Amino acid sequence: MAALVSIQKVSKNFGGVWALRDVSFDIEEGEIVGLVGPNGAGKTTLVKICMNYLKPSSGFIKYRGLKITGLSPHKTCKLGISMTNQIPKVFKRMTCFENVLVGCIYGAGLKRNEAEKEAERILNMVSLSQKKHTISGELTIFEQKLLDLAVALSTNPKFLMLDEPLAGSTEKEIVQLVSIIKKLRDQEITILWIEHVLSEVVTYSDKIVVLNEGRKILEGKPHEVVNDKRFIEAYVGEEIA
Amino acid sequence: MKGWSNLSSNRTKLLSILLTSCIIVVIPWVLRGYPTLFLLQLAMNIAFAQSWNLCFSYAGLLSLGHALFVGIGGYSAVAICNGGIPIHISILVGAFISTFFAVVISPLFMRLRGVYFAIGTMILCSSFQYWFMHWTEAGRALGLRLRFYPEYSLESCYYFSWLVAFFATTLSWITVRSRLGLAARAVRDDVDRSEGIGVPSLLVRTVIFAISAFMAGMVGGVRVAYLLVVDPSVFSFELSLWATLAVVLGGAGTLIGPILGGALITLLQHVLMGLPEISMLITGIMLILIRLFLPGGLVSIIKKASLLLGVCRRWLLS
Amino acid sequence: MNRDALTRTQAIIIVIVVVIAVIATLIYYAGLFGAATTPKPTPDYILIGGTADLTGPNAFVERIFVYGWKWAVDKINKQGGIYVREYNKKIPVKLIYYDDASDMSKAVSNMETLILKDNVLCMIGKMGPLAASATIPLAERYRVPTFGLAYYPDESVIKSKYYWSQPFESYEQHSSVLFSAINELKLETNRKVAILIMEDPLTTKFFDYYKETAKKYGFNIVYMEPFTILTSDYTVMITKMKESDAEVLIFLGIAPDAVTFWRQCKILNYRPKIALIVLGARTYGWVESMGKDGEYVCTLDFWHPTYPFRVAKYHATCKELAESWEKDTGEKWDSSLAEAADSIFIFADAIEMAGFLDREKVNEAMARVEGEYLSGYLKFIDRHLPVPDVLMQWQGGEKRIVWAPRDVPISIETPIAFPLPPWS
Amino acid sequence: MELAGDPMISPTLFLQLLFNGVLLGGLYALLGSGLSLCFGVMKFFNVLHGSLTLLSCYFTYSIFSLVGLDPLLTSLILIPAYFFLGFFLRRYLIGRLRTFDDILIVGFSLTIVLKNIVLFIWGARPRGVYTSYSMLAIGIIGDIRVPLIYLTCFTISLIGLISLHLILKKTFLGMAIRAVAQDPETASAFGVNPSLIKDLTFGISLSFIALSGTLMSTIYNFDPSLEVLFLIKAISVVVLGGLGSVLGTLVGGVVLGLAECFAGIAGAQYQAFVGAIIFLIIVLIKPKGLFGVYAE
Repeated sequence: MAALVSIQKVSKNFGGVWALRDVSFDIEEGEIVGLVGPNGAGKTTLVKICMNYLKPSSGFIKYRGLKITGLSPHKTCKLGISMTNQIPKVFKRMTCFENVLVGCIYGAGLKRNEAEKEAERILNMVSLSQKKHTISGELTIFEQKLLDLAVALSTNPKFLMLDEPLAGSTEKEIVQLVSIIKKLRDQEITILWIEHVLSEVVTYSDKIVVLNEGRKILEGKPHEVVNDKRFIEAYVGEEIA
Repeated sequence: MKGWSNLSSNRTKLLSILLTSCIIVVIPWVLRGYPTLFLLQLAMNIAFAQSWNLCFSYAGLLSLGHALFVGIGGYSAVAICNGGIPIHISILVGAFISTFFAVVISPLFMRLRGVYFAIGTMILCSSFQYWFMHWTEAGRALGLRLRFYPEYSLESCYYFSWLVAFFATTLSWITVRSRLGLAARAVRDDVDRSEGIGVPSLLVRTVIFAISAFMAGMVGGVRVAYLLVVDPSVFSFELSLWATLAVVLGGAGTLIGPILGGALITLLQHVLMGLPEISMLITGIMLILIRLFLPGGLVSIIKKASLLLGVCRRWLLS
Repeated sequence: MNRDALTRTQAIIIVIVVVIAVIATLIYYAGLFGAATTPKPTPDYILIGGTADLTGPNAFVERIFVYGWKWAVDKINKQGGIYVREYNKKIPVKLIYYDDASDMSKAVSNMETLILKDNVLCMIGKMGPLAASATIPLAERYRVPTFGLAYYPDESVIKSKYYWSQPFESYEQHSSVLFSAINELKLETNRKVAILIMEDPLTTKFFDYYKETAKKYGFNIVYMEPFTILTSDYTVMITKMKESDAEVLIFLGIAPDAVTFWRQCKILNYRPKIALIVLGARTYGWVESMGKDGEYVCTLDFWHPTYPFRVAKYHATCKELAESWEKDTGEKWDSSLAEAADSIFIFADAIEMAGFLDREKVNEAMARVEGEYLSGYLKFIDRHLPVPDVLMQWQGGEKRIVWAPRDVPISIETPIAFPLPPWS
Repeated sequence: MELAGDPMISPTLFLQLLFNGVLLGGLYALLGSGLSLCFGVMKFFNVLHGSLTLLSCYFTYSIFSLVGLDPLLTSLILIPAYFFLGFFLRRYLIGRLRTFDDILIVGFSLTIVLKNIVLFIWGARPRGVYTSYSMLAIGIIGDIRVPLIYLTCFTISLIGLISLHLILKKTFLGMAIRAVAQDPETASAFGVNPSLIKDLTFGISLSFIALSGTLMSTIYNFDPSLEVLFLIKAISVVVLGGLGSVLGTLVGGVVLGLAECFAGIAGAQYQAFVGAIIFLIIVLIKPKGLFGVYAE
């Protein structure tokens, strides 16, 4: 069976600087794929290209065998693709419930009353039901992060991209987030997990892809990757710099 | 809206709406003359403010050229009515023409964000003013005059404009509560994110813009029915500005806000009439003061009043 | 239902309170306005309502208007007011005016407020340039005699029943003054005329009138263009005028445009033999903005403080009006003063002739008004009061009459300076 | 009109228009530069721009008619005065406004107040500043004549724009301004106080308004209703040239000036219209391309 998502020779040029260069890899259905790499490696750019926020300079992305590059983001979303953001992006002047409701209605295409039930369920899952009627701009950063995840989930995704979900969280918060991600895996959502911090990704992912300076330098099982020389160079090199 | 929800249940809400409608219907019979005139202008201001509010508060479209749709609605209504069509239908058709126009310009203008949209609409509106000044068929600077309108009276205009004000408020209410309104607010808060969760943002904004243009077009029609003439000054920046001031002073993002704001603006205009040389100066100062000392708009007073009412109620019940 | 919901009893209480409040308000207002609409046995004042642009683009002219009104009202009240036969005594006049900022909808709103709230006897106002379209229906509907402003002849004014035009020029006379002055004074020109006219509701008709009068007086229009108010560059127009060798120049535009235009004429070294700048050079702002370069430019006007006319009944003279204005404001006289003061005097005469404070009767009496006023001997023709323009020229920083039609009984002391000397 | 003469233009006229357009353009660029700076750095759409320009015209007029001081020297007084006005206005009023609504409502209300203050103090009569050199012209190449005042204004505008450019590129203040324009948070990490920089920027922006108002007053007659026109012209310049650079503003101004002058060929009534048309075309074709920030 073909891969769920197939990234094929994607390059992106920002005014002369190559953010991505010929990146290709596949993501199988049900997998958690970790995408790691130092700062400025082009991870977020890749996610934005997958979501069609950005147009790749060359190359394309296939989803379930269909080329999706060039669609508008809302159509991409309807196919079952969704993402969270590194800096949480929520609808700041709406309540948490409304935030999720939009996705349920427009992303998942549910009727109003079904959507309301679904929204309750999702908020429950990220344990935000207490804050249901709070204006989301008034939440703490961590709560906004959870809400961002909830909004991403509200569209009933089959393929979810998490952009550095753990960055800047306390240990307790990390535990909570990881438990949610585990739940998602149980729901058979395919996940592309982008992270700068390694330990959790290595523990939970089925495969790891390493980007450095816009190029894919490694792909493989987590433990093989971590022990690879090139990988260490990429990370250590960064620390020295 | 929020301010109302704890003030009253649905039943009292319905009752108060019914009561208001009754009063509005009765007023021209009881109070002839000036109060009718005052309330007529109030209704027009409310309707236009509602139109602007829908655009700004619920879709984040800051239009500083909203008079454009008033103008197009007005000119179309006159042109159609002069062709022998009854005024009511002309107003409706005029409103549809301005809706159509809004839809046509949307794909181009929706690409502009924030202040750029504001500047774009402002300049578009003033170019329309120039254009109509030099358009011979549109009567150039003299504008068009409603030639055939035998059933004209202050009262008929009064009912017309209240009808439009009610219509605009109801339409806003329905829109805001619908899934379209939900999506529009999401687009307002974050265009990219809303796209990412499946909201067709261009479509949503276009539809909201079109609905708003429809209301503004109706206002244009009613304005013509009242003034009997439309001229290029209908596109003036001041007209758009008054809607902005009314909404923001009343309380943007609520349905009751534009009503209060429209009332305030009309009241200010009429109260200060007696000081013609400095009325605008005082108006300006008043607007700044209201803004500084009542940042939430007039709606915040209602909210406070409703809190007080809640306290009283609890005290009564205990 | 949530716990905040009102009970039925509370709802009923609220409704009852609201109803009582509304009824109380209704009764209060009904009493107030009911009283206002029934005529009082002996009114303290005769109310005249006005609307003028005090803050908008025409504020400059219309503020002068308001001064003229007030001055005339003062003059009348100094004599105890207007004699009204109905009460067999003199009743003073009170003027109520509102600001319309040259906005048509505001002007209409003001007038309707004046009628409905202040219950004025008659109305006055320049009504912006839209007199014909928006305010006439209003005057007709409420049957209020209204004094507006329109060039003679204006079809819609002629057709109306309650709308009257204030003392103002007629299109034909206005557009023929320069031509007949050139002919009568036997000034040597090549009879080629260049005309620039601003786009404005009141002035668009001049295109046709100038074409007609030029033909009638034997002139050849070689260049004629409309322009928009606040144009910043006239190079193309001036060059074309120069190229077409026009020795007679007519420029019809407001002050900012006229100043820009005339400065650019100098810069481009275009010097016609005679230049008529109609609106822009009418006021004393012209010399302030132009200095010596504004000298010898001609302009049209229908009034001058040296006019010998007076309103004997109220002891009002032209000189006094101009002096009073100059004393109060520190600015130079303007013909709008006479226009405005005359309107009030004419109303006063109409009210006195009617003998009743009744709109219909005053309106009927208006048609019979005739006599000597500050701008001359006035009589309604087709509901207009056309006043003849005279040709004035800027000489030594003053506006002097250099030519007047034969039927205007004034003496001309200054000869016209012709041709324009070359640019200094 | 059928009497408008032949539509062809002679080479002399063409060159004359070219000169006038470019010279006028310099002045427009100066008018736009204040708005561009304000907009680019503070993301603040200064709706007071027109009113403040008008106010500067009136100050020049008053100083000229009361003291007889040359308008060009008056600018030396007005520039620092406006700088402090801007600094304190931003510090104590505009800087305190948090939301967009606030800025909008207070801004527009202030324009109403300012306009009426002008009306109150100076009345509604159109005013003009007439100096001995107001109407001199220099003849160059045949019939082409360049007004001295245009030339002076253009030169001063150019000096103003160049000094703005130098301030932005060469001084520490300029670097700080550009840093704040790009990213206020990062700038504050480097010890720059973004609020102070914004106050200063607003002050600079206002001093350019003062200068352009002074120059405008020597060329045009003005009355209190002109504020909207000034605002619209400034906006047109900014949008035409983009917010990217001082050079962009100059280009925008010149394009507007040329367009206005050459529109006279089609007919005088199109002149006021042409700026708006060009604006709309550019906005519609390239909505993002022309809007940069004070980057690089």
